[in-house]
Amino acid sequence: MKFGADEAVAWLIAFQGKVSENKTYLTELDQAIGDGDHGINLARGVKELANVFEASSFESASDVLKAASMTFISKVGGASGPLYGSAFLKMSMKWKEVDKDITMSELASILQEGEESIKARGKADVGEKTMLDVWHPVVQACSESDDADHFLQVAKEAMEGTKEIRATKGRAAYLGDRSIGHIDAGAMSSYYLFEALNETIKEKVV
Amino acid sequence: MKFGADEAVAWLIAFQGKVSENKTYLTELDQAIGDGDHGINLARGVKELANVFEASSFESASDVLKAASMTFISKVGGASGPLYGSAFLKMSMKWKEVDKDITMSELASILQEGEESIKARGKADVGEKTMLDVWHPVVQACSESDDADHFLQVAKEAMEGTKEIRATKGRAAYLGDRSIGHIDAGAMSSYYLFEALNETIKEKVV
Amino acid sequence: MKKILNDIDQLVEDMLNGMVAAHPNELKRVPNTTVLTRKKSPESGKVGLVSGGGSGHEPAHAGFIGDGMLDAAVAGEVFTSPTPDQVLEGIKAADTGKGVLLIIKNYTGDVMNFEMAAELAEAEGINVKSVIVNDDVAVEDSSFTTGRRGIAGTVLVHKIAGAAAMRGAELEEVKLVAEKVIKQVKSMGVSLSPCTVPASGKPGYSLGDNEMEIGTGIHGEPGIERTSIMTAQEIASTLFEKINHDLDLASGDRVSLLVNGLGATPLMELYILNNSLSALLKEKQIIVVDTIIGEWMTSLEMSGASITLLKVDDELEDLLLEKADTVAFKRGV
Amino acid sequence: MKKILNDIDQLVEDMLNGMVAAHPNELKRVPNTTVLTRKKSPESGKVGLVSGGGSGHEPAHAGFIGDGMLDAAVAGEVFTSPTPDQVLEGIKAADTGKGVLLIIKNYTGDVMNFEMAAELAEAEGINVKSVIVNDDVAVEDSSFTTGRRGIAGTVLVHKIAGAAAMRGAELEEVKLVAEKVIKQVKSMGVSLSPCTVPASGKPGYSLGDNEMEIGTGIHGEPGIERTSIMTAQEIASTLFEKINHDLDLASGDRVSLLVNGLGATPLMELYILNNSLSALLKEKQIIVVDTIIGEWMTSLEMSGASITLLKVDDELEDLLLEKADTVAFKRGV
Ligand SMILES: Nc1ncnc2c1ncn2[C@@H]1O[C@H](COP(=O)(O)OP(=O)(O)O)[C@@H](O)[C@H]1O
Ligand SMILES: Nc1ncnc2c1ncn2[C@@H]1O[C@H](COP(=O)(O)OP(=O)(O)O)[C@@H](O)[C@H]1O
Ligand SMILES: [Mg+2]
Ligand SMILES: [Mg+2]
Ligand SMILES: [Mg+2]
Ligand SMILES: [Mg+2]
Repeated sequence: MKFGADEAVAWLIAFQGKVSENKTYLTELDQAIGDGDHGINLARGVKELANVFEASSFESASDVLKAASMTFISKVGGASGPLYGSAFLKMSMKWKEVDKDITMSELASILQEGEESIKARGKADVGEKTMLDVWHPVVQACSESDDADHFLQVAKEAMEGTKEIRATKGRAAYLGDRSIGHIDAGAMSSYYLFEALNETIKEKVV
Repeated sequence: MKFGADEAVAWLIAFQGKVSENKTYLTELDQAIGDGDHGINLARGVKELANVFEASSFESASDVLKAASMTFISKVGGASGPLYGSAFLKMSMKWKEVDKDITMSELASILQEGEESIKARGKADVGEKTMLDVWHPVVQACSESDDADHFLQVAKEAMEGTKEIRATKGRAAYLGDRSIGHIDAGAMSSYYLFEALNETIKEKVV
Repeated sequence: MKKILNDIDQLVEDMLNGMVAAHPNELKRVPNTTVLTRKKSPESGKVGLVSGGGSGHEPAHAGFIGDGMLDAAVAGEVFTSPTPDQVLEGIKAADTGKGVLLIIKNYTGDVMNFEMAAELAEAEGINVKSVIVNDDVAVEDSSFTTGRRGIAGTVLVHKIAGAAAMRGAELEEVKLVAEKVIKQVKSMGVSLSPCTVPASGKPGYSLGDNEMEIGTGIHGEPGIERTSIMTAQEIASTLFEKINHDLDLASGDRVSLLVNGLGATPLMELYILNNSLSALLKEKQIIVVDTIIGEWMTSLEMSGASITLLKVDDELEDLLLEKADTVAFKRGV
Repeated sequence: MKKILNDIDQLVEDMLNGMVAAHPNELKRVPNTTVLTRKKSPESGKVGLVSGGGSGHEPAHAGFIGDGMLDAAVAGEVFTSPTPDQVLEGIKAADTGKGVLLIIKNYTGDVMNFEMAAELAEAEGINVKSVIVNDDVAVEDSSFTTGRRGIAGTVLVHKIAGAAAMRGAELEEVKLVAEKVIKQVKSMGVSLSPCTVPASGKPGYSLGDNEMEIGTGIHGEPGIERTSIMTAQEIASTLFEKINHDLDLASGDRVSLLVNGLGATPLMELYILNNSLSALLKEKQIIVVDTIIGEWMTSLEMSGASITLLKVDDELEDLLLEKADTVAFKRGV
C-alpha cells in the first residue's frame, strides 16, 4: 500500500480530529484514575501538530513522523508526551528503511519500534494498564493479517480490556484495585491513533 | 419594688437563658448584616457570668452589675462587649445611689446611665440601627409608667422597628440601604435583656 | 463545615500554642492571655508596637512579631476583637519604657476595646498612643459615620512604623509616620467564595456559581457590588480605579504594592492578578518600588484577593525597604 | 469554576510574568521558555540546582529560587510535567561550569521528561546528575513498581542540597546529600476538598460534606482511605503513625518538621495541626530541631495539609539551618 508523506499527514490529522473531539472524554478518563490532564495535554500537542503541517511540507512519511515526534516531545508534557514522542521518533527511523509502498507486515515492524520505545521509556510492560496494552496487540494483529479492520477490532477490544486491568504503572497505579473498572486514558488515545490509521488506510491508501 | 442582689442575679440569669437559647438566632441576625458573631460573643459572656454568679455572692444589685460589667468587658469582645460592659459599669455606679427598694423612675434613671454610656462609648445616637434604638425608648417608657409590661411592649416595638432603619453605625453600616429589612442583632439581644428584666420584676420583685 | 481542629472553644488557644511550638525561638506566650510577644524582648529604649484583632486573619497579626515590625500581638476569638484586659497585657509586654503604639483596624469593636485598654494602660503609667487604619476604599458614603474598614494595608503600617521604631524613633515620631502611611495607603478586595466562622458552622454569605463580590471586607462584610466573575485584568482595573480615585496617582509617582490572598486563592492566581496590575501601572507610568505578594491578611478560607497601593515618598520607601525578620515576613535579612 | 485569570491558555505565561513583575530583582525569565532563573547568576563554580514540574504547586518551584536553594525552576502546564526542551533550558541557565543537579519528583511524566533533558544536556557537554524525591508514604504496595510520589518533602531536599551547593560542594557531594535527605524524609497528607485544573474546569474528585481523604497526592491522586472528618489530633497521629512506620523514630531522635497547607486551608488550622503534632512528638521524646509551616507545595485550591518529617543528623541539621534567601523562603538572612 502507498503510504507516503501525504498519507502520514492524513493519519495524524485524523488523529488530531479524534483527540480534539474527545478531549473532554480523555480528560474524564484520566480524572477517574489519574490527574485529569491527558485530553488537555494531547489536544495541545495535536493542535500544534496541525500548525506544523500547515507551515511545512514533507518528503516522506518518515519526515512527517519525525516532526510529530518533536511536537509531542515539546508540546505535550506529562507522561504521554515523551512516550508518544519516543514512539514516533523510533517509528520515523524505521520507516526510512522501507519504501513509500509498504506492506502490512512492514507497518507492523514500524509500529513494533514504537511499542519497544514506549516500553523502554516507560520502563513498563504489557498488562500494567497503559497505552502498551493497546500497542502490543495491534502490532501483533498487523503482523497477522493484511486486513486493516483486523487490527482495528483488536485495538478496540484491547482498549476496552484495559478496564479489567489493575494498574501498576502511571498515576493510576496509586489506586491499586480501585483502578479496575476504568479504561486507561492513554489506551484510549492510542485507540484513536489506530482508528485514524485504519481510516487512513481504507480511505487514502491505494 | 425590692431589687437587691438576688433580683439582679435573677435578671441576668434570665438574660443568660435567653441569649443561650437564641444564640443561633442572634448569630443569624448578625450574619445577615454584620459578621455573624453576636450570638457567639454574647453567649460566651453570659455563660461566664453564670460561673461568676455560682462562685461568688453579692451584697447589692450594684455589686452584681459591676461583676457583670467586668465579665462583659473581658469575655465578650467585639463591639457588644465594651458596650454592654460600659453600660453595666455605669448602671452599677448609679445603683449605689439608690436603695434596695427602688421605684420604676429610679430604675429609669439607672437604665439611662446605661444608655448614656453606650452612646459615649459607641459614639452613636438613636436612629443608627444599634442597640441604642431599644435602650432609648425603654428608658423613656420606664420613666412614663410603673407597669413593667409597658416598657416590654415598647422594647418589642423598638426592636422590631430597627428593621426599618438604615444602619449608620456598626458593621451593618457598610451595607447602606441593604441593611434595611433586618433586625439589628444588638437590638435583639437588648430586647432579651429587657424581657428578662420584665420577667424578673413580675416574678421576683415584690 | 470541614476544618482541621480539635475543640472549637479551644481554637485560639490551640492556634497560639501551635505557633509557639513552631517558632520557639521567636515567639512566646504571655501566660493566661491571648498575647504573643517576642521570645527575646527588644532592648529597652525601643518604642513598642502592638497590633491585634480577631483571629482568622493569619499570619496577621502574630506572624508579624519580630525585628522591624511588631513587639506583641493580641488575638481575639475568630473575627471578634480581643477584650481590653487582653490588649492591656499586650501593651505591658511590649513596653520597654519608651511607650507603646497601638495599631488598630477601624472596626467599632476593635476601636472600643483597644481604646479601653489604652485608658487602662495610661492609668498604669504607660505612655500609649494609637493609630487607626482605614484603608478599604470599598466603603464610601457621606451619610455614613463609622468610617472605612482597616484591611490589608495594615501590614504596610506594621512594616513602616516597625522600621521607624527599630531605628530608634520616639513614640510621637512613630505615630506620625504610621499616620502618614495610613493617609497614603488604600486597598480594596474581591471575594469569589465565602468563609465559615467555626463557631457558627455556616458560611457568612453565599455567592452564585458565576458570581463574585467587589469590596467584601475581611470578615465577609458585604461589598459594594455583585457581578459575574471578572477576568484578572478587569479585577485589577476595577480595584485600581477605585483606589486611584482616592490616591490620584500621576505619571512618575512611586507606589508600593501589596497583592494579598484572602485564604483559598492559589498563589498562581495572585501572580496572574499582579501581572495584569503591573501592566496597568506601567502603562500609566506609575513606578512600583516594591511588591509584596502572598497571604498576609486573610479571612479564613475565603477565596479572593485584595490590592493595596501605598504612595511612597523617600521616607516611606526607605522605611519600607528596611530589613525585617518576623515569623511570616522577612526582608533583606 | 471561579478563578482569577485571563486566558486559560496563557495561564502559565501570565503567572511567570506576574512573578518576574513582583520580584524584578530576584527573578528573570529565560526568553521563550517557561524557565525562571536568578536575576543575578551565582558566581561560576557553584553547582547549579534545577527543579520544576507542573504548575499549580506555587510557591513551588520558582519561589525557591535564590541563595541557598534553587538556581532555576522549570514550569509545566498545570499538573503536567514540563517538556525536555524546557528542562534543558533550565539546565543551561543554571550551569556555571560545575554541573547541575536535577531535583525530580517521582512521577512517570516528570522522570521521563527530566531524564530526556539530562540526556540532551549531556550531549551538549553539561555534567548533569539527578535525584528523584519519593517521600509520600501513602503509596505502599509490593506489586507496585512505579514507586512513591514526591510531595512536600521536596522542599527540604531543595533547602539542604541548596545549602550544600552554596557552600561550594561538588556535584557528586550535592547529589549524595540530596539522596541522604530523600532517604530520611517522609510525608503524607489529607485532603478535605478537591481542586480544579483550570483547563478541565471540573474538580478532580469529590468528597462528601463530612468526608476527608487520607493520603491524597498533590495532583489529587487518590489516597488510601476515605473517612469521616477527623480532629486535628487524629489527623496528626494517623499521619505520624504512617510516616513513623518508615522512619522508626526512637526517643532522642531529632527531626525537622514541615507542616504544609495544600492551598485553601487557613494558616490557623495548620498551627492547630502543628500543636497536636508537636504534643505527640514531645510525648515520644522526639526532638524537633526546626519547624517550617505554611504553604510550600500546594495543589491549587485544594484544602488539606501534609506533614513531613525529616530525621536529621548533624550534617543535615547544619545544612537545614543554613541561611537562605529566596522569593518564598527566607531564613536567618
Ligand atoms: N510508565 C508508563 N509506560 C507506558 N505508558 C504509561 C506509563 N505511565 C503512563 N503511561 C500512559 O500515559 C497515560 C497518561 O498520560 P498523561 O495524563 O498525559 O500524563 P500524566 O500521567 O503525567 O498526567 C496513561 O493513561 C498511560 O496510558
Ligand atoms: N457604635 C455603636 N454604638 C452602639 N451600638 C453599636 C455600635 N456598633 C455596634 N453596635 C451594636 O453591636 C452589635 C454587634 O455586636 P457584635 O456582633 O458582638 O460586635 P461586632 O460588630 O464587633 O462583631 C450591633 O448589632 C449593634 O447593636
Ligand atoms: Mg494525566
Ligand atoms: Mg458581630
Ligand atoms: Mg465581630
Ligand atoms: Mg499530568
